[in-house]
Amino acid sequence: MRQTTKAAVKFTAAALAGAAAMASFAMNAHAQKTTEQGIQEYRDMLADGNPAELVELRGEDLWTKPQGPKNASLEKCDLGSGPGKLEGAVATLPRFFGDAGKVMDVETRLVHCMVTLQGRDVAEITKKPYSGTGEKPTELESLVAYIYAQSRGAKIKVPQSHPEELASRARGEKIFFYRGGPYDFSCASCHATDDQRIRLQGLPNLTKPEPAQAAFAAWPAYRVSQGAVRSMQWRMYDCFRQQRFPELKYGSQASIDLITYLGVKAEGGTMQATSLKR
Amino acid sequence: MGDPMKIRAKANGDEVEVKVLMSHEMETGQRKAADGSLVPAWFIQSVTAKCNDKVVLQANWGPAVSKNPFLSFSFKGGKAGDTVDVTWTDNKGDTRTDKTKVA
Amino acid sequence: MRKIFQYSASLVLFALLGACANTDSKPVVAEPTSEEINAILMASFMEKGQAKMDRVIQTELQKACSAAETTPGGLPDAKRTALQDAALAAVKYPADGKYLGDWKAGEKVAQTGVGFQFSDKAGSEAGGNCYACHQLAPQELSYGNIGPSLQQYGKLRGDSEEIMKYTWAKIWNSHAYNACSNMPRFGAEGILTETQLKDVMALLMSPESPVNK
Amino acid sequence: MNQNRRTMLKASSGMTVLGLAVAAGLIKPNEVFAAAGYPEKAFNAKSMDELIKALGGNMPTESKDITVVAPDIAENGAVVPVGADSKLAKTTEISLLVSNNPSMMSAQFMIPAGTDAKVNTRVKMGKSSDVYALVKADGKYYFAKKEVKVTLGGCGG
Repeated sequence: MRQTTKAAVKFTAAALAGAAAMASFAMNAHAQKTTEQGIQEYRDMLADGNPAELVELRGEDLWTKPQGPKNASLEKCDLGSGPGKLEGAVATLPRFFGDAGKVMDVETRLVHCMVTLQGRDVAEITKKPYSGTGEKPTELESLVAYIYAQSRGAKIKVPQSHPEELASRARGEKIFFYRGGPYDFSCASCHATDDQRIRLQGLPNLTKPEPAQAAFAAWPAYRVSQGAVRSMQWRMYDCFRQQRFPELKYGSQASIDLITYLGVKAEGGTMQATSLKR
Repeated sequence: MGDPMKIRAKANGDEVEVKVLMSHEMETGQRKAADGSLVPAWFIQSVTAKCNDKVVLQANWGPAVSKNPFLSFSFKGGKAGDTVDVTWTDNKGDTRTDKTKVA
Repeated sequence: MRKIFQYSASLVLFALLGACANTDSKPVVAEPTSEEINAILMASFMEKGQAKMDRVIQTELQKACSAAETTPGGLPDAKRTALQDAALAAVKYPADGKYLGDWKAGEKVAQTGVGFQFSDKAGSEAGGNCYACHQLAPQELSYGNIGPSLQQYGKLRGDSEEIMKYTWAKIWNSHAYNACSNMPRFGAEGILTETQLKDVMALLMSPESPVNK
Repeated sequence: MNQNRRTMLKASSGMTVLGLAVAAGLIKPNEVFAAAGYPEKAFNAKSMDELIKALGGNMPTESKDITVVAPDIAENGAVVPVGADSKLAKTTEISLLVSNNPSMMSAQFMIPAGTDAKVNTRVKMGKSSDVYALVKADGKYYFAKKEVKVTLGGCGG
């Protein structure tokens, strides 16, 4: 029942986007379009048919498939809303988990479930979290796509109740402004001013609620330039690569703190992931 | 055998709109791997869509079609409950068929 | 139906968290110390390729600018002047006194953004990635706006020695004129070679360059 | 609903004889040549002349009854949404061409009676180029074209 409604909603949304694209096409046919309008038209045309759905299908299989020394599936994984309850869960992460004694984001919690429920080894699970060019989606990418798909439409509410949650956010803010590397870049170099763009890509001002909501809601995303679903952990990892930092470890404390900082800023936004991006 | 496709078929009057996402690398044969060697071409060459066993679209593709291909088209004479199936075959001879009911 | 369920679930959650917070009386967090942040960063990154762990350790300028960006009032004037003066004093001007190279090569440098990432081969020539932040040649539609537009740069400013020197110094070390500039120190950090810097200078200054057309 | 869909998907997946032969090691993948009817020559054509020679027919004339559906600017050349809409009577074939790609033809669609002469897909573009819709209607070739600019995006690394 839920699935049907959701599918219908999605379909209508896609149809609307398509119609909007057609309308803007007709309207501007005689006028000189700006580069920004052109890019928006391109994005609208792509909105209908997101290959992330193919990855979600893989993820669903992996979620329900018994694996590891304990030959268990992930269906009892508790992402903070109760065992196996995925709906809306990712919109409330990162959060403090008593059973682990720390703040965890979606991906570290997922790995935690793979370790505790399936008896698998952390190093083995996180050895290659991101797929390379011409490779199939990794297990983590597939699972993440599936997990986020269950929270589409959920309101973002990353909790700030436990002292560890407050501390994580405070550290995240410091790390956000931390300059380093040969280019002197911090996250803030690109993401702390309104209406900025690099080449033609808009750079959300992540210190403000609205752009932070849009950004937090849109990841993970299917990147058409890479033909892959990229997760929030990847987003942090790849920003730091471009900042010329060393490699950010998967599920590292710095990554969790930054995601907490962003998530708290994004409160009230509506989850859209997995979205489609350049 | 490839991964599942995602097919949507929606009736609007006697017109059925079909949208398909296929899971395929669509290697051009011109991309270099990390070691500098060419990655061999590997792409879907033919696509056939049928509605209740009647061919409604046949396509031939080259390697320039994007990774995880998307296809949309419409045909007349279909209705809710009809079966739409789509088959692709790639240049290595691999093939896959998926189907859906028209909604 | 779904809404209601979600709502009640979040109420329960709220109550639980509230209970948690109560046992803690006041959940106030202390400002994280720089030692704490440094320790977390050192533990969160690992060296890869050319990107070693020393890149995580801040220079004096990076430290001052990071602090300024999270402190009300920003950078103190004395500190700003000191940082800018030090940057300007260390600028190395071209040994042969010639500022301009080949604008066509400069356009390539401006278009290329690779270099110094852990995914780049160590020692491979880096680009300047000027278009990422600046508008230059009008033909290139894909330009950023983090920095000011440089279209007509030379045409508007002329080619006096003063302008040449200023432009060179700005590219060499942008902090010479703006202590906490977002622009990388292309000369001072050795990102671009002297030849590449001259080529970029030509792209900006040469009357033949599309930037000045 | 979800479960049903999946079961259906799984049950319907299958292999052709050729696929099985490859899987069984009877044919090495690189020995598989194009399936019968695959217009290899057309897909190798570098120009309209070569393409028309391969397809067999008249040099196309431009037609206002064909619309190329494509954006003015593509943020990424790896995925450019392109399509064609032909209002020409008896349209039986639509091909999407990118003139600046190494091979011109990206995709060819055979349109049986009852199917709209309107298709959309996504193609790779190496650089800015004219995108053509080549349409065969009542045995003759027609075309329409549109320029699509491919921009460089992102942080450049």
